[in-house]
Amino acid sequence: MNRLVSRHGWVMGLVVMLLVLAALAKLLQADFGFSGLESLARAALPFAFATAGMAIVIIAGGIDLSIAAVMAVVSVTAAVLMTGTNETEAVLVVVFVLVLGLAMGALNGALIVVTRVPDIVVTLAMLFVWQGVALLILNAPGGAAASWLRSLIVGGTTLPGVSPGLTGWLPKAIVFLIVCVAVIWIPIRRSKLGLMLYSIGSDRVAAFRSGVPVGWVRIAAYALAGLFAALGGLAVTMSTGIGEPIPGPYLLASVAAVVLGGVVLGGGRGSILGPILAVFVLRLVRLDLTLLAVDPNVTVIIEGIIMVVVVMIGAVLMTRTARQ
Amino acid sequence: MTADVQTPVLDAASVSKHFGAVIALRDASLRVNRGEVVALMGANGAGKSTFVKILTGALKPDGGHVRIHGREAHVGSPAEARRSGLVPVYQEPSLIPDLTVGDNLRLCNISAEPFQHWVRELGIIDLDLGETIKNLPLATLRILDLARAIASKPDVLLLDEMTAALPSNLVERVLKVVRQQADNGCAIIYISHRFAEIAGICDRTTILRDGATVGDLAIVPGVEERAVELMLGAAISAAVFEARETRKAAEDKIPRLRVRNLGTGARLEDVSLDLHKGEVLGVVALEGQGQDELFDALSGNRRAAKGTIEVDGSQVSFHHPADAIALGIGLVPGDRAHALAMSRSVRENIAIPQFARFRKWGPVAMGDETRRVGPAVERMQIDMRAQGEVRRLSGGNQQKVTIARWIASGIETLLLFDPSRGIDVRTKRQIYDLVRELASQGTSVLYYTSELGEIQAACDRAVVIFNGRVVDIISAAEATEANLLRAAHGLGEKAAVHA
Amino acid sequence: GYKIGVSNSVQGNGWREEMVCAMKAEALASGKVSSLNIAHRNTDAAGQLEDIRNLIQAGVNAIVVNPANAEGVNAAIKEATDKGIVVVAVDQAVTEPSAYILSNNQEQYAYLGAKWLFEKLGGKGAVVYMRGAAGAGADNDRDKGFKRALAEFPGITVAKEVFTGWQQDQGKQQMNDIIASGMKFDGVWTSGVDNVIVDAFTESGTPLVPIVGADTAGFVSQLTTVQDLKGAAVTNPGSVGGAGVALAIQILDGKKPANKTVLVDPVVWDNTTDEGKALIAAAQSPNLSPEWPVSVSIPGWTHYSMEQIIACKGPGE
Amino acid sequence: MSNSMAQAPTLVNFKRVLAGNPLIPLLALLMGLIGLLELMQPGIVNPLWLGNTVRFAIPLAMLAACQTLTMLTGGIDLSAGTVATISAFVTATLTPQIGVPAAITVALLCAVLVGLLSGFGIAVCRVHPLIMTLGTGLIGVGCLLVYQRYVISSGTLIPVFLAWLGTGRTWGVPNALALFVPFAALLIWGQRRTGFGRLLYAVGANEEAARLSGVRVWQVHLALYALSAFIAGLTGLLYLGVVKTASLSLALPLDLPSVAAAVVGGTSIFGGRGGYGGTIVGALILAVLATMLTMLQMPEGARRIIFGLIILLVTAIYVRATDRG
Ligand SMILES: Nc1ncnc2c1ncn2[C@@H]1O[C@H](COP(=O)(O)OP(=O)(O)OP(=O)(O)O)[C@@H](O)[C@H]1O
Ligand SMILES: Nc1ncnc2c1ncn2[C@@H]1O[C@H](COP(=O)(O)OP(=O)(O)OP(=O)(O)O)[C@@H](O)[C@H]1O
Ligand SMILES: [Mg+2]
Ligand SMILES: [Mg+2]
Repeated sequence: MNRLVSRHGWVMGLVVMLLVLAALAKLLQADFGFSGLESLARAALPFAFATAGMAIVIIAGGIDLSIAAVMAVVSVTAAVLMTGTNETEAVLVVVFVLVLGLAMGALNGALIVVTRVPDIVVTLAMLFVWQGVALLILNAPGGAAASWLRSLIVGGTTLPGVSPGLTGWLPKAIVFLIVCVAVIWIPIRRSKLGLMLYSIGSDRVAAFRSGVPVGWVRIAAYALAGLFAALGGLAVTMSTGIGEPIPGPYLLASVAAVVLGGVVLGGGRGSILGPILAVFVLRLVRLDLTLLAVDPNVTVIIEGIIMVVVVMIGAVLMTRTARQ
Repeated sequence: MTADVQTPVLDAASVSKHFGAVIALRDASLRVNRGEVVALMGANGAGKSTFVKILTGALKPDGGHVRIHGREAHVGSPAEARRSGLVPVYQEPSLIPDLTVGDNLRLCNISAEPFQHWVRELGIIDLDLGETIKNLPLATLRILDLARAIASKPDVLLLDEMTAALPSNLVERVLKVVRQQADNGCAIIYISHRFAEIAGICDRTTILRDGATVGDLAIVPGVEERAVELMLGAAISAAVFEARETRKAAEDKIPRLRVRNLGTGARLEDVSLDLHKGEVLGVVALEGQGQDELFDALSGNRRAAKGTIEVDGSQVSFHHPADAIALGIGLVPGDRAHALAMSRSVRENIAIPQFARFRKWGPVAMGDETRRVGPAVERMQIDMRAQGEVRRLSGGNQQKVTIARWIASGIETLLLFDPSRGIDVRTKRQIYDLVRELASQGTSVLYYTSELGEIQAACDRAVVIFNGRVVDIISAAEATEANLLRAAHGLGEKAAVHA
Repeated sequence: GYKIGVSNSVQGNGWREEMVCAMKAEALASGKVSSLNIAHRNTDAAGQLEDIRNLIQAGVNAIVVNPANAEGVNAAIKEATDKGIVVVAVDQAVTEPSAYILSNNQEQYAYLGAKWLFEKLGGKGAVVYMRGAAGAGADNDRDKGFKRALAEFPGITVAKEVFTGWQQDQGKQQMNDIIASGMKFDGVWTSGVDNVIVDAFTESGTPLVPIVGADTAGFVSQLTTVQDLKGAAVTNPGSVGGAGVALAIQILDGKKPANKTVLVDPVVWDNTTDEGKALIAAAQSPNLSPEWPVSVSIPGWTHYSMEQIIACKGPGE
Repeated sequence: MSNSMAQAPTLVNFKRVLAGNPLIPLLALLMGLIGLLELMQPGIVNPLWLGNTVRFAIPLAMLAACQTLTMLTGGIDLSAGTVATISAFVTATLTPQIGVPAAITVALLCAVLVGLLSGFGIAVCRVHPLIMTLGTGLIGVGCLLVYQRYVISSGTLIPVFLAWLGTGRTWGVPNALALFVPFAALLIWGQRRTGFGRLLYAVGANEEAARLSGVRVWQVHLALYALSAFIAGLTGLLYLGVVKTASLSLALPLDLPSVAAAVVGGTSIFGGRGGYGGTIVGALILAVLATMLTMLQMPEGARRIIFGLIILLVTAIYVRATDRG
C-alpha cells in the first residue's frame, strides 16, 4: 500500500490538480461543459503526443530536442500530400507519414549510436535539419487535410449500438489520444522492450552488462518518439487543416510536461501517464486564466509561478518521503 | 575432477588491452575445465577485472585468442557471452537500479523460481521480488547478482570479488554454493584477495602481475607464499593477519568520542561506546545489524533519533557531514561509489574537503594542496598511472583514494567502514600498518570490518553489534574469529552496555 | 457594454505589443466595451484555435484576431460566427468567409517599398533582400509583393537573399557579414529589421546605400538624423488592432460595412522628397519605444489619443 | 601482443595528446571551418570580418558561460537569455530616467534576483534545474512584458560606454575584448584553481561524495545560479551595446545556441566534465557557421539542413579525436 502510494503518488496528485482546475473552470464559467472539454482535448492533442514521445526518450536516458521539428515535417508532408487527394488515398498518406515519423526518429537514434555524440547535441543538430526539411517541403503555411481525418477529433464519441447519451460526453479527441497511446505504448511497456527502455535509462552500463542491446534499444526509443511526434504533427494538421513549416511551441512545453508528470530527467523512472496528465493540467491552467480575464502578460508570470511552485512542492514532498 | 585430456571449457591466451596510456593487460592467459574452480589472483590493478570484462564481452580486447569449448570465439557483448554460457558477476553491481528485482530477472530471461531458490540458498530469506534495486543494501545486491548468474545455468561462472562486500555469514554460504556449482560441472573463475577463501574452494590459481599471466599453481597447503611472491614480484610473508601488540585501552578521563544510547529509529536501536584518543575500536556485526546507521549517525550523514554523542567531552549534534568534519570526524563509506567523484582526478578527489567551507571557496593554494595530497598518495601507494580520472583506477586503488582524502585532511577521528574491501594482500597490510601508525600518533579509529580476521590485525578492542545493540566487547587478544562469530550471532553472554 | 475577445499569437515584440495597446485604447475610448478578454501568447495556429475557443467559452460578443496564418484558425472562427459572434481578423487576412477582415496589405507593403528602392537606383543594380522568418505567412505575402516589383524592373538583381527571422541581432550580424565579404550591392530592402542595418553601415564605416525599412520609431528617427542615409519607411501600423476593435464595435452596433474586407494600404515615407520629409517629421516621436511603429493611429478608424495608447489601459483597468 | 602494442606508437601518442588537450582538435575544426568559408567566399576572411565575428561570438560565449558552469554540476540555465534581455531592457529604459550607473545597478540586481530564485528552487527545494530555470525564465519574461508597459513613452538610451564596448574598435581590435579577455581568463582560472570551481566539478561528478566530504551542496547551487544570472546580466549589457536596440526579445534567440556552444565545446550535460575553454571555441564555431549560412546561396531550408549537419559532423569528429564516449 505504502509502496503503491509512493509509486503512484505523483500521478494521483496530478489527477487531483486536474479535478481542482476543472472545478475552478466550472466555477468561473457556469456553462463550462462539453464544448469546453472538447476544445481543451483538441488543443491538448499535439502537446500530449509530443510529450508522450519526449517521455519515452527521457525515460530511456536521452532527450529529443528535434521533436517539434519532426512534428512540423510530418504536418507539412501530410498537408501537402493530402491536397487534391481523395478520402481513401488520405489513409495511405496517414500511414505514410506515421512511417515517416518512425523513420526520422530512428535516424535520430542511429546517429546518436553511430557517432557516439551525446543525445542533446545530435538532436539539436537534427532540429535544424528537420526544420530545413519542413521548409523545403512547404515554404509557407498551406496544404489541406482530408475531412474524415479532421472529423476524427471533432465532437463527442459515438459508438455504433451505444446510445450517444452514454458516450457523447467524452470528446473524440480524448478517445483518439487514449487509443493511439494505448495501442502503441501498452504492448511495448508490457514487453521486454519496455523493460529495456527503462533499464538503459536507469544505468546504461549495468543494462549492457545484463545483456541489453543498448544501441538498438536507444534507436527504438527515438523511433517511438518519432512515431509519437508524427501523431502530434498529424494532430496539428487535423485541427488546423493545413501544414505549418515553422515548428510550434512543443519542445519546451513537452519537456516541462514530462518533468511535471514525474519523469526523472536522466532516465529510468516515471510513466507516460503522468506527463500526459500534466499536459492537461497545463492546458487547464491557461483556460482558467483566460476565463479570469487576467492580463495576458501577467498570465505568463502566473503560469511560470504555478509551474515553479508545483515542482517545488512536488520535489519537497519527494525528498521528504525518500528520507523516511 | 578428471582433468586429464578434456578440452577446457574456456581457454584464453595472450589477451591484451590498453586504455590510452595505461596497459591493463599485456599477455594474460587462463584456462578452466568443467567442474574446476580457478582462482584468478593478482594485486590491485593487475588487470583481473579487465580480464573478466574482456572474456564476457563487456570490453573489446586489443589482441589475443579466446576458445570456448575448444572453438575460437569472438564474444562481442555480454549478451553473446551469456548465450555461449559465460556468465559473470562483475566487481560493481550490474542490476538496474530503478527496476524491481523481478523486472531485472525478466530482463535476462530468468525465471523466478530457480532464482529465489538460490537467493534462499545464499542466505537471504526475506527477499521481495517487487522491491526496487536501489533500495537494497550492497551486500544483498551482490547476492542477487550471483543468484541471477547461477539461475541462468552457466557453463562458466566468473566471479569478480564476489565476497568483498559480504559479511562473514553470507561469505560462508557463497563459498558453499560456489563449490557445489563446480561439483555439478560448472567451470568457475574466482577472483578474491582473501587467501582463506581461495584455499577453501579453489583447485588451481592463475596469477596475474602487471597484466600478464605469471604463473599457474595447484592449490596445496603452503602455496600462499609462492602465490604472493608471484603476485607481487617479491618474496613477502603471506600471513596477512599477523597478531600485533595491542595497546591497553587508554584510560583518559574524557574519550575522544562518547556515544550513549544512540538510535536512528530504524535498525540502530541502542548503542553506547567510547572511542579513546589513539585507539582503534573494531565493530563486528553480521549484515544489517545497524552498523551502517551507526557510522552514518556518527559522521553526520544521518540524524540520530535518540541518544547522545560527545566529542572531547562536549555534547554535539550533527546535521550535516560538515558538522562532523569540523570536529575532525571523517567517514570512509562502504560503497566507494558514494565517496568518489568518478570523473575527476585523484588529486581533486583527495582535496575536496579542503574547499568545503564557504571561506575556502577562493583561490586554491596549489603548493599547500600538493603538500597535502602528495604524502597521502605516497602513504597509500596509489597507482597514479590513470590518475586523470578516478573511474579508470582499479577497484582497490579507488578504495585507497577514499582513505587518502582524510589522511590529507589530517582528520583526528576516522570512521572506516570495511576499508579493506577489495584490497590486495600487500595493501591490506599497508592499511593495518597505517591504522596502527595513525593511532600511535593520536588518531582515533572506528573500524568496521566484514573480515573477522582483521580485528586482531588492526584493532585494540572490538564491539559486537547484534540487532542494533552492543552485545559484547572483546579485547583484541580474545577476538578470535570463533569468538567474534559466536558473539555476532547473538550467542555471546549479554555483555555490559558500556564499552 | 460589449465583451470583446482578442487573440494574438506572438508575444514580446514591439509591433504586437502596440497592436494590443491600440486594441485596449480603442475599447476604452469607445466607451462601449465593458471588458476585454485577451489571449496573447507565443503559439502556432493549433494553439490559437484553443485560444479562440476559450474566448467563445468566455461568452464574448466579438473576437478580434491576429491570425497565425490565413487558413489555420478557420475552424474556430466558423464556430464563433455560427454562434453569432462577430469575428474581425486584423493584420493578416483569413480565408474563412464569415469573418470580417481589416488587414494590412502585406503584399502591397513589400511592393511599395521595393518599387521606391528600385526607382531610387534608377532601375539598375543589385539589392540585398532581407526577409523575415522563413515559413511565416506574412513573409510569404511580402515575398510576392517584392517579386512583383522585381519583375517590373528587369535591371535589378538580388545580390543576396537572407532571412533575419525578424531578429535584430541576426539581421545585424548578416549585414556585417555581407559588408565584410566585399560583395557589391546598391540597396537594401529589409522586412522590419532596419535600424540595426543602418548601424551596421555606420559602424563599419561603409558608405550608405538606399535602405527601405518599416515605420519603427528607431528607423524613422535615423531617417532624419543619420547623414547620407537615403531611405524610406513603409507604414505597417500596429494600430490596425485598434481599428479592428472599432470595426467590431461598429458591427455590433448594427452598422455592417458594405464589404467584408478592408485593406489598410501602406504609405511610403521617404527622406529624399520634401513631401516625405514632412510626413516623417510629423510622425516623429522620439520617446516612443524603439520597436513600436510610429503610426500609432489610423485616421478614420481609431478614436483614442496618443496618451491613451501609451497608457495601454483597457476598460476596467 | 607486442606487435599490437608496437603497431603505431606515434598514432597512440598523438591520440593521447589530443585526449589530454581537447582544445587542440576543437581549434583545428574551427580553423577548418574558416578555411572552408574562405574557399566559399574568397576574401571574406579579413580583419573586418574577424572583428565582427568576434564581436558577435563574445556575447554568445558569455551566455554559454552560464550553461558551462551550470552544466558542470549537471544543471542547465534556460533563463540565461531572459535574464540578459531583462538586464539590457531595464538598462536602456532606465538610463534616461536615473542615469547610467543607477540603471546598470538596477539591471544587474534584477538579474541576480532571478538567479537567486532559481537557486533557491534548485538548492533548497531540489527542483531539477531545467524545469526550475524554465519556470523562472517564464516569470522573468512576464515581468519584462508588464514592465515595458510602463516605459513605452519614457524613451530609451543606450549608454555610450556600452555602445563603445559593443561596437567600437581600437586599432582594429573590438573593444568587447577588453571585457571578455579578463572575463574568460578569470573563468578558466577559476574553474580549476578556486575552491568554488573545484566544488562545481565535484558536485557534478558525485553530489553524495561532495556531501560526505563536508560540502553543503545547497550553498554551491545557490551561489552558482546567482553567479550564472549575474553573468547573463552582464552579457545583456554587452549585447545591448552590440545590437544597440532595446528589444523585448533581444537575447532570447541566444538560449539554444548558448547550450549548443557549451556542448559543442565538450562540456557534458551530466556534469563533472568539460570547461570554459572549449565553450569559447564552440561559440566561435557557431559564429563562423552563421556567416557560412549567410554566404550560402541556396533555399533557406537547405541552409538549415547544412547547418545541422555541420554541427553534427564537427562534434562527431571531435568525439572521435579525443576518444571520449
Ligand atoms: N576504463 C579504464 N580506463 C583507463 N584505465 C583503466 C580502465 N579500466 C581499468 N583501467 C586500468 O587498468 C588496470 C587494471 O585494472 P583492473 O580493474 O582490471 O584491475 P584489478 O586487477 O581488477 O584490480 P582490483 O583488485 O583493484 O580490482 C588498472 O591500472 C586500471 O587503472
Ligand atoms: N574542510 C575540512 N575537511 C576535513 N577536515 C577539516 C576541514 N577543515 C578542518 N578540518 C579538520 O578539522 C579540525 C579542526 O579544524 P581547524 O580549526 O584546524 O581548521 P582550519 O580551517 O585548518 O583552521 P584555520 O582556518 O584557522 O587555519 C582539524 O583536524 C582539521 O584538519
Ligand atoms: Mg578489479
Ligand atoms: Mg583554526
